[in-house]
Amino acid sequence: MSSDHTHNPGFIRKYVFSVDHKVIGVQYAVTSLIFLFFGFSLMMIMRWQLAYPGDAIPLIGGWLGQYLVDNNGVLLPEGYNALGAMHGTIMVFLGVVPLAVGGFGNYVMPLQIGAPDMAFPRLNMASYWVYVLGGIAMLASFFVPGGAANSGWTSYPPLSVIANVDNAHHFWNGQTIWLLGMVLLITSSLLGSVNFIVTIVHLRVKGLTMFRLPFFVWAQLVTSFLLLLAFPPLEAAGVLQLMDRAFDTSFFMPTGLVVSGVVRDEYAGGGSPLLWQHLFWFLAHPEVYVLILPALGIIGEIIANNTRRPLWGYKTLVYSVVFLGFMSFVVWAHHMFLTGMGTTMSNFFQTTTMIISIPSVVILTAMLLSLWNASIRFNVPMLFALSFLPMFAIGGLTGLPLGLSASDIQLHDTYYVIGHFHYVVAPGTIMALFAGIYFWFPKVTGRKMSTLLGHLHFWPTLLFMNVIFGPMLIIGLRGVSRRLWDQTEYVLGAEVQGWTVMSSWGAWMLGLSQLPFIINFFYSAVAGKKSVENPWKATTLEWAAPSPPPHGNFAEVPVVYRGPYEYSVPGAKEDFQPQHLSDAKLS
Amino acid sequence: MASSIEEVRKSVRLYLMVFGALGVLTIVTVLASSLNVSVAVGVFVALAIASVKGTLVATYFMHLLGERSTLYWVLILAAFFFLLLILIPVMMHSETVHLIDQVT
Amino acid sequence: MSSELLPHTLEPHPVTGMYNGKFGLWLFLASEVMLFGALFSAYILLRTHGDFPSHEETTLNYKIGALNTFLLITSSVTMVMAWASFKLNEPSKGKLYLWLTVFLSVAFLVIKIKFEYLHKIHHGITPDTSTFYAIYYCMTGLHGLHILGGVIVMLYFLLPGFGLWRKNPEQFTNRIECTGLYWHFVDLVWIFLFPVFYLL
Amino acid sequence: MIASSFWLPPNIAERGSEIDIIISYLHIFMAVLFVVWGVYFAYCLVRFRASANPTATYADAKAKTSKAAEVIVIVIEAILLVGFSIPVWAYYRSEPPTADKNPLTVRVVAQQFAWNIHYPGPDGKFGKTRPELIDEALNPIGLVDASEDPNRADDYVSVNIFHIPKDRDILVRLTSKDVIHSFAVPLLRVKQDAIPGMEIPIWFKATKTSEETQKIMTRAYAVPESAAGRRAEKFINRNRLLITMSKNGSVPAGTTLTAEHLKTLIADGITSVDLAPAFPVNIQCAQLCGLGHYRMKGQMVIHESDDYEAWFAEAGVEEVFEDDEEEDD
Ligand code: HEA
Ligand code: HEA
Ligand code: CUA
Ligand SMILES: [Cu+2]
Repeated sequence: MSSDHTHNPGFIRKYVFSVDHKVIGVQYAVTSLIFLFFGFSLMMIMRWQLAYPGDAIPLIGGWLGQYLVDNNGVLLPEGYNALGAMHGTIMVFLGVVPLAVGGFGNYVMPLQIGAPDMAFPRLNMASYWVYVLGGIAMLASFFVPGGAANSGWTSYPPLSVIANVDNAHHFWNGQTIWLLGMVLLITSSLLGSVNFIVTIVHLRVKGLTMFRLPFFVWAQLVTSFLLLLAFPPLEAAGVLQLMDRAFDTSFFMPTGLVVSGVVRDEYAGGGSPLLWQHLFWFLAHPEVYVLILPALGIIGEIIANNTRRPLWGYKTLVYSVVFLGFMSFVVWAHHMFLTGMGTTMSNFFQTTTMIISIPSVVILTAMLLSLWNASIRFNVPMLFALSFLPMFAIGGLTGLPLGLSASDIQLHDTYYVIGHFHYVVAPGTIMALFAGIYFWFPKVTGRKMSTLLGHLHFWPTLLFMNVIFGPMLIIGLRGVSRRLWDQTEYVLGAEVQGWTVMSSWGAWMLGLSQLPFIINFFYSAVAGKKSVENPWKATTLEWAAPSPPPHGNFAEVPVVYRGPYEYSVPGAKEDFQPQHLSDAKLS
Repeated sequence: MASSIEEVRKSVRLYLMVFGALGVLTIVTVLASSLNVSVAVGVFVALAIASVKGTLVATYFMHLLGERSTLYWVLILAAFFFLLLILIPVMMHSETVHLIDQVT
Repeated sequence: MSSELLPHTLEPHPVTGMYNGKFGLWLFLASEVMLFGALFSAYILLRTHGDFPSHEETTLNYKIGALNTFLLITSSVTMVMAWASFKLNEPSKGKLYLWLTVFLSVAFLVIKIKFEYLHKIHHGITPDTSTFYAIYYCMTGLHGLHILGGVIVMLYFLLPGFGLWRKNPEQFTNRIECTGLYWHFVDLVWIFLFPVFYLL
Repeated sequence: MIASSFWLPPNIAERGSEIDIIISYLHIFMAVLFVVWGVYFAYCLVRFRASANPTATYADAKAKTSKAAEVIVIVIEAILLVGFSIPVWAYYRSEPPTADKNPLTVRVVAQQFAWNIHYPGPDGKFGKTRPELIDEALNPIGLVDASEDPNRADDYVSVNIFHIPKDRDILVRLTSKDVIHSFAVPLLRVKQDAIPGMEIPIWFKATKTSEETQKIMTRAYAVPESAAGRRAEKFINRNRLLITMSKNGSVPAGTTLTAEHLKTLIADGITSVDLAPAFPVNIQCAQLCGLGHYRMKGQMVIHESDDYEAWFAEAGVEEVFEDDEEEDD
């Protein structure tokens, strides 16, 4: 590779088209945080319609444009569907994954293995910019005729294939752009995952064996394999759906469709709507573990650091994560129990689903056991990390009734599912991501975040997350379908409308509770208290580099002498033994 | 891995042999397909030959033979998921169709 | 920082036995396996459970297919010979073989497009004719794009990228090796596409 | 009644309770696990806070109990899976009602955004259908003419209202005209995706009539303060509420609530009335199917067996159901 960035690069080279993993990591993090907030805002709009069906959206109702609202500012049903589909897509593919993998992975992982950069720095830059392109495509789709994609984040055909097409026969409509955007996002993730795996396997410093890797790095490694092998099928599926839309092929279109009384014989027929679901869930189930594994990694780091003792059962944790990753490829059809599955397949998939819950139980148990005989410091990152445990437990446990095909008959596609997975991704993963931000902020900026604002952020966030998602479990048990513009249409929905109103208020309050964080984030970055190299007295390698680390990361290449979590070693002078200090230096 | 100059020189002859084998196998596939056998046998023969050819390409041209086990594990993983992805949808579909036939 | 300083850019890693680029490329190929795997899955599902025309009803010319198979196999050989030549420090021979590879693949593409796609389209056979042609156009088209990508990369190394040979022959040879791995994979995919579409 | 709104809705299907049992047992198991670990968690946070325990212990805590807990989790999951879920699923998926049970077979054809119920009539045979004959208003499922297929003569198609007899096995052959829908009747513990190009069978047996269900679903509602305004409007309109019992008799039980009634209630100073939905058994669409997904509602009317026969005898002649919402799409 060219050496043109050895001498002082210009501003653009340094901050925009940078190949430095740290700059790219920060770019990823900030971009994805903005997307997270945007995706959340879409949901705050939807929650108005859910709480007060048919009422004009206050304040912004008039601004949302003809594809989302009617003349009075009431959210249209198709607008509701578009916001829902885009909320799901944005949160998963533009928010959490880029933040957890692109942001934290890129910034922290090379530091933790003592590498000067990622194995392929320019590829890394390419990943980021392809991701940005995908994001721009998704945003642009709000403005094309017919508005954004509105067939759910799952985009099930035939609905998604016929969606928007007859809306003035535009090829450039929301669903097409959604597909193109997805292809870009998938490509970005693929490039990234290759880079991550090579970096982790090849660029570890001397002494850093695989079983001395911080848990976070293991989580990233497994995550990368999930991305590498699960994403391509969706890419293929995306191409097939694009062909169905553009060339009237019928990969997903069965023979004899009649839409609104019109026989759709432009499609040759003979396709299978379920094919899409297989290809989609082959990606999307591993994808949900992509959402949780980096979070578990972050939690592991923070818990070890703030309990001041080694993570309980490090090897068990590693094996569990690897097993979890493997199993996540063989459970996908538990999203398809009600597509007409027979007994053999359903037994296979409910069994694998029960099996996959075991490593999660083991991981959570290990984290909980790490608290025993600890000396727990309740700083802000730790608060977020601790709250993750019971929240993930609720989310994970509510996965079990969904995983048994018999109980899934009642719960499938109800708010119970929504409640289940939000407990894992929102009070779960999002809390973990917040924890990570508070934890590594001093490393990235050289400054600490305000503790007071941190508390003002943490407590209401934890409270309102539960106010939002707790009621959903109840609503779902009562039998209310998801994706309903107005649940009071149904007897069962009308009965529990009160819970829905409560959930909406929770969402808006949660929105308000993010203000302290946003202020904290920007204020502390420029004017926070200066931080030392290793403010948390941590052991892993990233804390051996200056804060913020310079280009090339380490003044001299570190050597690793021990495992990642040597806290409170009996007889040692200090209660932590950094990985890079030899025994001689420590005594 | 063929890395030393000597080894590379030796393998050049090997490449030409593999090339010959691939050519012959291509002709065999075409001929076999014109035989009058049942569809199942035809599919089996064609895919078997293709697999042999694929293996030749992978082992010799791509030097898979000389690689370490790390790579094998990655590829075995991919191959396993590949099979799963191919088999499960078909099996599930068959089962559903069976279910429908049972009742109607 | 310059990537020359990154470990294992050239020398193989003791555990994997590969340098970074090669390992990365193999990982990429693993993902390609899944990409084509999904499409093969689609093919099988459509064929076994949809209104899929029987082989007799389809009109692909297996002779053209066999010719193209032959071209690709040959290009795989010239590709591996190109790498061997660079490895043996015979750059002009290597270049020649690489040009041959480019030539063969362009021939493949021309035959594919002119005598198959355009010919078919001319006769009104397009992707929406039946699920067979849909998956045929899709898979061979995607394969064709892979070929095109390979050609572009090879042209890059033959023309502007050849400067690297003088600066760092080892790195250049490594890149040719990676290109080769990719190329053989594309060949391998075709080895399966050919019987699946033309013969069965 | 309030308590029940935390939990599953009433069950009116013969074997629905088997699903309920799985869900209940699972939740008890989940709750125990959560509470036990939660107590441990809370204890740790208090007991091992830095100020109470300034130095941590390096060695791993012994974990016999947690190992045991993990084993218990595995065992319980296995029991629920093998002992409960698999057999129940087998009933739902591979034990269709046999001919000697004389099931009522019905085709249900979903479309954006309605449910077409196709009864074969006394001959028990469905007439042929062809997509090109579909006419949204007159022939929603594209039945051929009786001259072409005599089986069609006694067929009857009803839109959005599904009459069935109680205590008889119902076999539904479910399909869709356009996109994927999902036929969900929470009270009957039934749900199945309706997939175009496939006709998937499901079966169930109701053990309560609509009227009986209505009784179960009676709930106390607060009467709004005035008879005008959105709240009052909603109060009246939602689900065609029916008064089954009113405290001082100012409105007779069994009437459908109107604005007039509401005025009477307010005038009489009544603040709370017991209401039940006119159509308690909704068919919901559980799969996103387009902009009208939320209002793809059908009604299940469950008769006593005799009443069902009587209804069917008249059905071909009389249009039994007009939806209160216009059928736009
Ligand atoms: C991060 C994301 C994430 C995670 C980790 C999970 C984890 C699990 N999920 Fe979830 N799931 C989703 C995201 C996730 N899911 C999403 C997004 C959907 C819906 C997609 C859509 O349809 O739009 C979904 C849907 C979904 C379905 C389909 C439902 C349906 O549509 O009908 C099913 C069914 O089997 C399922 C099962 C499971 C199971 C068994 C787990 C298991 O892995 C969980 C294992 C965990 C545990 C068992 C917890 C262990 C707890 C303890 C040990 C107690 C500790 C206690 C204290 C600390 C107090 N999930
Ligand atoms: C990772 C995934 C993820 C996450 C995090 C969330 C988060 C949230 N989701 Fe989402 N949701 C989905 C994925 C996700 N969701 C999916 C896949 C669906 C299904 C879609 C479909 O039906 O197709 C769905 C559907 C869905 C529904 C159901 C809609 C329906 O069925 O009709 C609802 C309803 O309330 C909802 C609500 C929320 C809320 C209130 C949050 C909140 O928890 C959000 C919290 C967010 C924050 C707290 C933002 C924090 C960021 C900042 C504060 C930025 C600061 C910026 C800087 C410093 C620069 N979601
Ligand atoms: Cu039909 Cu939703
Ligand atoms: Cu899943």
